[in-house]
Amino acid sequence: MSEYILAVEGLTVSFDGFRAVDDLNFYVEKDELRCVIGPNGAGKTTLLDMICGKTKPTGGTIKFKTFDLTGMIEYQITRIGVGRKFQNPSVYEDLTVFENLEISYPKKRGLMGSLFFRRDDDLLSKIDEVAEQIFLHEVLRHKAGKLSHGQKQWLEIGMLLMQDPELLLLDEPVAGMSAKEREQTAYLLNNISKGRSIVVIEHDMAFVRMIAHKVTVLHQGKLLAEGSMDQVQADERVKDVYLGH
Amino acid sequence: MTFDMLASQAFTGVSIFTILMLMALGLAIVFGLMGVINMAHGELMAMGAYCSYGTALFFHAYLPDLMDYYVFVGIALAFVVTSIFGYLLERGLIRFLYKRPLDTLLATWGLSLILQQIYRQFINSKEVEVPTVSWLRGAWQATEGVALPLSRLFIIGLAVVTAFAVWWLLFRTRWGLRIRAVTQNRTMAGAAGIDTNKVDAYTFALGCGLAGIAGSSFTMLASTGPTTGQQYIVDTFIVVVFGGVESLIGTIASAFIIGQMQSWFEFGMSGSMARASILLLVIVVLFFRPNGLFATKVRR
Amino acid sequence: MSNFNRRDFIKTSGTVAAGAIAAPMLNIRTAGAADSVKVGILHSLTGTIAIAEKSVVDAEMLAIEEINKAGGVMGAKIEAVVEDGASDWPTFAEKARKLLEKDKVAAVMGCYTSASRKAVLPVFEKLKGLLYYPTYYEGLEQSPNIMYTAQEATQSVIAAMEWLFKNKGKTFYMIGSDYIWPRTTIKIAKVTLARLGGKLVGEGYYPLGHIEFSSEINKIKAAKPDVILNCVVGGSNVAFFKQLTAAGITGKNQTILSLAVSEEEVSGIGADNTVGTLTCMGYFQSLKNPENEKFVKAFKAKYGANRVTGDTLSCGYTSVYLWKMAAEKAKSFEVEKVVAASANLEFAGPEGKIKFHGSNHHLWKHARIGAFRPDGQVDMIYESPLIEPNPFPKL
Amino acid sequence: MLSVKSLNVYYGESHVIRNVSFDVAQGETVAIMGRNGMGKSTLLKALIGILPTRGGDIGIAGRAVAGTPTYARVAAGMGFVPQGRMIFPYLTVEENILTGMENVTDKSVPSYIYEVFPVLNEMRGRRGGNLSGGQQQQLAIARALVSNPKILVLDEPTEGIQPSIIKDIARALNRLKADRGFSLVVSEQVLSFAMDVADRFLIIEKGEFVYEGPRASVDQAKIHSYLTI
Amino acid sequence: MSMPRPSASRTAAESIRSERSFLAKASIPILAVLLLAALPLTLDIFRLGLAAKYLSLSFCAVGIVLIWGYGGILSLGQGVFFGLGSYMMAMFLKLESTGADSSAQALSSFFGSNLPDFMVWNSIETLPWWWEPFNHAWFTIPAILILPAVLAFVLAYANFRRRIGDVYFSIVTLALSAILAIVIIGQQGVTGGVNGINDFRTFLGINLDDDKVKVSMYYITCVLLLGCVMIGTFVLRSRLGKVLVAIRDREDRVRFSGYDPALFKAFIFAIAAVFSSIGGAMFTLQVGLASPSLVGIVPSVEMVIYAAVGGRLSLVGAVYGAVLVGYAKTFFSENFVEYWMYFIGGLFVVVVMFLPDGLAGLIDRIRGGGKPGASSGEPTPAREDGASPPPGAARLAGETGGAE
Repeated sequence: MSEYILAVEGLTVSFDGFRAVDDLNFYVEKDELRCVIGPNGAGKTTLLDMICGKTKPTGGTIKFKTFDLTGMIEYQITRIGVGRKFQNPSVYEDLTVFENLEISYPKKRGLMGSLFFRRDDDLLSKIDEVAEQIFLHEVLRHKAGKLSHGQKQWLEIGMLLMQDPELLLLDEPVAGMSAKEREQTAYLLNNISKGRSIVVIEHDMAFVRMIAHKVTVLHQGKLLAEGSMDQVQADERVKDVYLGH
Repeated sequence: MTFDMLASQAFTGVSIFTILMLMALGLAIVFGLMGVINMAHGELMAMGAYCSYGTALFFHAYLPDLMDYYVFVGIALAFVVTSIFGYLLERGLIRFLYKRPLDTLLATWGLSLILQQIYRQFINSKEVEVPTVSWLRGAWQATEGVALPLSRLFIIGLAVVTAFAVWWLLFRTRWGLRIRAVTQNRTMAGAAGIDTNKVDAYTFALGCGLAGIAGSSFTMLASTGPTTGQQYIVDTFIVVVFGGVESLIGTIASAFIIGQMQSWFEFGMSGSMARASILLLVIVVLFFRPNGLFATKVRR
Repeated sequence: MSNFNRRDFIKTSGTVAAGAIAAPMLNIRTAGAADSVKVGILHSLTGTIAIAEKSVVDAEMLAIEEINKAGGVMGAKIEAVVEDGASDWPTFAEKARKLLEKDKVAAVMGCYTSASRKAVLPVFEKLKGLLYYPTYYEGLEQSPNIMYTAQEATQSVIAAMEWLFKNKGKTFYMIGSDYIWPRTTIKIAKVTLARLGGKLVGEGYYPLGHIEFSSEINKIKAAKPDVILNCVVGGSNVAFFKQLTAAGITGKNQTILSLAVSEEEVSGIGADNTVGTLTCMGYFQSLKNPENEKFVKAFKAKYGANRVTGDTLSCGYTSVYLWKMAAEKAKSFEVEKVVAASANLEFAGPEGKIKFHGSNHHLWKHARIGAFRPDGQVDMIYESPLIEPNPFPKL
Repeated sequence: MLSVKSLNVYYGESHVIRNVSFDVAQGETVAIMGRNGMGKSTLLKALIGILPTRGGDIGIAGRAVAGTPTYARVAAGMGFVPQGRMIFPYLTVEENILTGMENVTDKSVPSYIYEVFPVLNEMRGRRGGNLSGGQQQQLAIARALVSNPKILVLDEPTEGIQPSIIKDIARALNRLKADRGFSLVVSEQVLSFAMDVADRFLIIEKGEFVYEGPRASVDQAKIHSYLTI
Repeated sequence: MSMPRPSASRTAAESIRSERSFLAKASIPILAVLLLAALPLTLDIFRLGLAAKYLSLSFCAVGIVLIWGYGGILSLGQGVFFGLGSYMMAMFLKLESTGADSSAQALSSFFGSNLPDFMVWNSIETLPWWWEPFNHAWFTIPAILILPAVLAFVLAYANFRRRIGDVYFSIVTLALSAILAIVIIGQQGVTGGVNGINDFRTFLGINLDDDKVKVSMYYITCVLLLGCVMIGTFVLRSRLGKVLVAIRDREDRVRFSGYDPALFKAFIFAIAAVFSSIGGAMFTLQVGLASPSLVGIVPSVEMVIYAAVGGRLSLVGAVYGAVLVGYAKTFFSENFVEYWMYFIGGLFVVVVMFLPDGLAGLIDRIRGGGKPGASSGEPTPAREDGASPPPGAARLAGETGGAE
């Protein structure tokens, strides 16, 4: 297979002596859609936090393409092509869907650039394209605060798509969605995973089965198992701590 | 510097520390725990001072034999009056503003103007004399060259007792448990059965009462007038913020550090420049410790 | 000239705006009746300085009441217009302008701090007003539109320094609030001390309102001066004296001379803390002369038996009379004539006989040094002859 | 023990609980099932008074509590275990439990709590924030139990908890119910857990109940269809 | 997926059409008419002078709307920047009038010095080097615009980069205004001390006491103020303004959209500082003095109150707020000398309690549920509590601090 787009090695972080992530090695390949599962407290969200710069690791390295992410701060990491969706959908509720997407447009993010920013056709067609992908074309003018839970999740994914990231980190993207919405989301993720790598944290095993190329199971900050969905589900250790008998 | 100077100066540092601590304890509760930016905190201290003044007048007129002990009644009265006022304030004004903390700043600023004018109009536009009781006048001659003012020793003692009482109340009683629960998660505290309205009002009243104690005891060292409160308010906020707003221990430690700085800076340079330097240092320290010196590390 | 311009402008714009909205800002008071004359009272009634200024207003109002009872000034009753400077210098300028332009007052009794006077000075000069300034101050000023009715710095500090040097000792520790009056006064004191051959062993300045003097007191203790010259003002004095007393430094064992502590301040500091300390003023309530006895009696009758008078009150009270006399001498309320008539004007007031200087708008005054008694009053120890005002001393 | 009539809840303009009515009998356990966003949590929060209701009645053991503050409902006999546990992170385990003892005369934690949840006994001096998710869940249940509720309300007690511990919690709940005789309302997405504890099932969809049935006759497939894909 | 496919860019383009109401569009012209025509025609020169004074202060209020209403940063240090502008202008004016014939300068000439009077009595013998450039208008005027901006930007960027909390930043700015006031008062030899710098008569040779000049100054103030309001409106309507609102509401998210929030917050803080500085300079020109009493904590808090009274989300409202509070102060203190503090104190309490969005919010309410902030023409209304969360908010929000 091709080279790794993300290489996490020996990653460790501790809070007040408690090791939330412990000497973790984790590799994602180009164009891969990876699911990370594990019980609560396994360090899944913390792992994403460290990749995107929200939490500073106590040890280890995170390499994205040729960049070392450990020394960079959030917006720099975002600018080189890492997008992050949070567990609770975090959109700008006071702005419209259109404005939410517009803000995420990866051009003119400096001071003067944004002060004298003019909307152009590129932007409008990009917003159209993304809005359609995330099923929100009809509600572009609505305040994001008025969207349903599932629509907010999509909007946040859409905001990431505006940035054209090479690596997408999604934390529980289908929480609160109906069956149909989940299906749509799975379709969406499969769609957008072409040409980029995606890491998804999810509890919904059925959903994971629908999208995952490969599954990583974390437990107590350590890697417990990794492989295809079937391999993982058959793993005794995984059954012990997570899936139950 | 001689040993005597060193000792006197060290004592001064301790004395300023306890004064700052007394000033800040109330605000640490009101601002630190409850998030209310109470700009009228200084005026509450003045209210405490006026309670001492009133008590002194009363004793002078009706109980002249007990004049020597009025100070205890004055402090107790200051606590009671300011906490009742605080209770009413919380019920009448503050409780509507918990979700808008910066607005508490504006409303209490308005309140402080009103209180000042009330003092000016109904008590005295000038400073009033609050007598120091005879047994607190003068100094204890610790060594030949080191004299420790009794009034300062008294305030040190009072501060230690008050700080201990606050600690005991917060960490060793049911009420303290309620206060801590409500300030950590108001919604959940209600769902656990705690009467949050009552706890809010009592907590606020406690913070105000502590301001009253501080104001009452400072009559021994400083003036009591309509604008007395303004002299305290900045220092009080600086102490609380410097220590890290959520930490009571932080407040105490910060009072200690600032007290020491003030004592030694003033010894070395003019009072004005000492004050400016301390404020500047606080800004610099906050730059390196953005949530205050002793902010509790919360896992995020 | 400028007056003409103003009217001109108002007339033009008024025509254009004929029938315009009755803007609430147009709050013009009706001009006084012909048998009355307006006098402005401009002091801080709110804010930090109100502590000192409010009672000056009382003294000025007392004088106005007395004059009105006695038939007014040239038959005209004085109508007082009181404005609040709010301890804020731009507000003082605003209110001065209002008194002169709107109320058209004949004179203003006002200001306490130098800063407020400096702020209103250009207003008075421009609008040709007349200000009576009743507070002892640092000197170094002489405006054609201001009459200075209290001591300028040389009239107290030089006399005080000479007396202290002769009677109390050679080493001095000087402490003051950090602004122009204490700084200038201490500067003059230092020059005087050098001339006399004494020694300065320390000096310190604290922000106005400062309440923590223990480090300074430690320094004083270490320096062991013969004399502490205290130029601290306002509320800080309460803290300074209480903390001195607590540290065992009192009037009994240490010479402390204050230049800004009068009987009035003592009522806030507490007589216990000042007893035995010295003060240098132009006036004490305890002065024995018929004018003062009358003044004190009238003041207490009007405002309460527990009120005390003091230097600034006396000067404020005197100012109204000085203006009345000058106006009567000039037979006019016009500022220029009143000012001209003021030269060499003599008056016997609560502080005894005083006299305006021929040209510099200041008064010939006595410097008086006294010691505070346990009841807060002063026992006079020394009285200088009348000292010529010298606002621009050669130092 | 609990009676709810025509309850309505709004978030701003959106009507999220629509005219819901149901009753819970003495000693009964009712599971309210439904997906995220269907109104389970909103309904339970409205019951305890964290969210305001518009119209409708809530009765706890015969007392009308609609419109009263949260703590009054606790005093009336409702215990509440919120979604996400919401323990007080800076209080010790023991202090956390004590906060629930507002309306009882006891001054210390009753011993049965530590018997049912031995792990809390081991950790009683530790800060709540340092516990694992499952331990926090036990703590939250203990905190609600010590008020001696007549009806205990649990909002998604299994969320984010590993299956092995879910089993433990179900066992503990059944034992406590038998010992202490309270009624139980549980919102759930995990059917297996609900089957372990519930006597009766209610399914909520877009703010309304769409299915009701006792455990004995429950159509698991139907419930499943509402819950998952 | 059965999604309808509307022709490309139609929906996107449509969704950006402006929907501002008449009042929103007209608010700036209305203000302009009021300031440039109504007031000068109805007020006499004295009241117009007062209006000019309040308008000078309203520059700060406009800046506070930007940083507080939209940036979510409460600054208690706008007096610092007001003071910088005021003092720089005063230094220039003082140097220009030094040597001129006035009673204050009589002092300098008495001592045979050509330094400003306060330096003379403080025994300063040569002009401090940093006073020298203020001999020149070409230095002074750019300095009034640039220096406060640079200072504000550096201070704010350093602090926000360190992620200093909102309340902490407020206290830092509070400390800053205390420091500046103390330093000015303490270093009176070079700053004029508590007296401030006063007694100047001309600006570039123009007699400032002349009434026609005063009227012109009033108009200049109005034009500058309207300019600031328009710049503010432009900023808020730009993408930067939206990013700002986004930062206020979800700073974390903005970081992950690739922006540097510290940069944006520092920028808006610097803009507000420049506005304040211009206000300070105009204040000095018109009131005739620079005073430490406008630098310290009290004026800084009052400036926030102007913005609160006007409506913290409305730039135009801030102007009305400043004028209204200023006028109320004057009116009450002229008519109720003993009681005016009650009115002012009460006003603050009432506004906070009953008019959380100030006058602008009141107008919206009267118009019947329009969006807050609309009257000012800003495109983005904000939630009611545009304020930052309380210090304990993270905990209050129910963060368990436990396992992930």
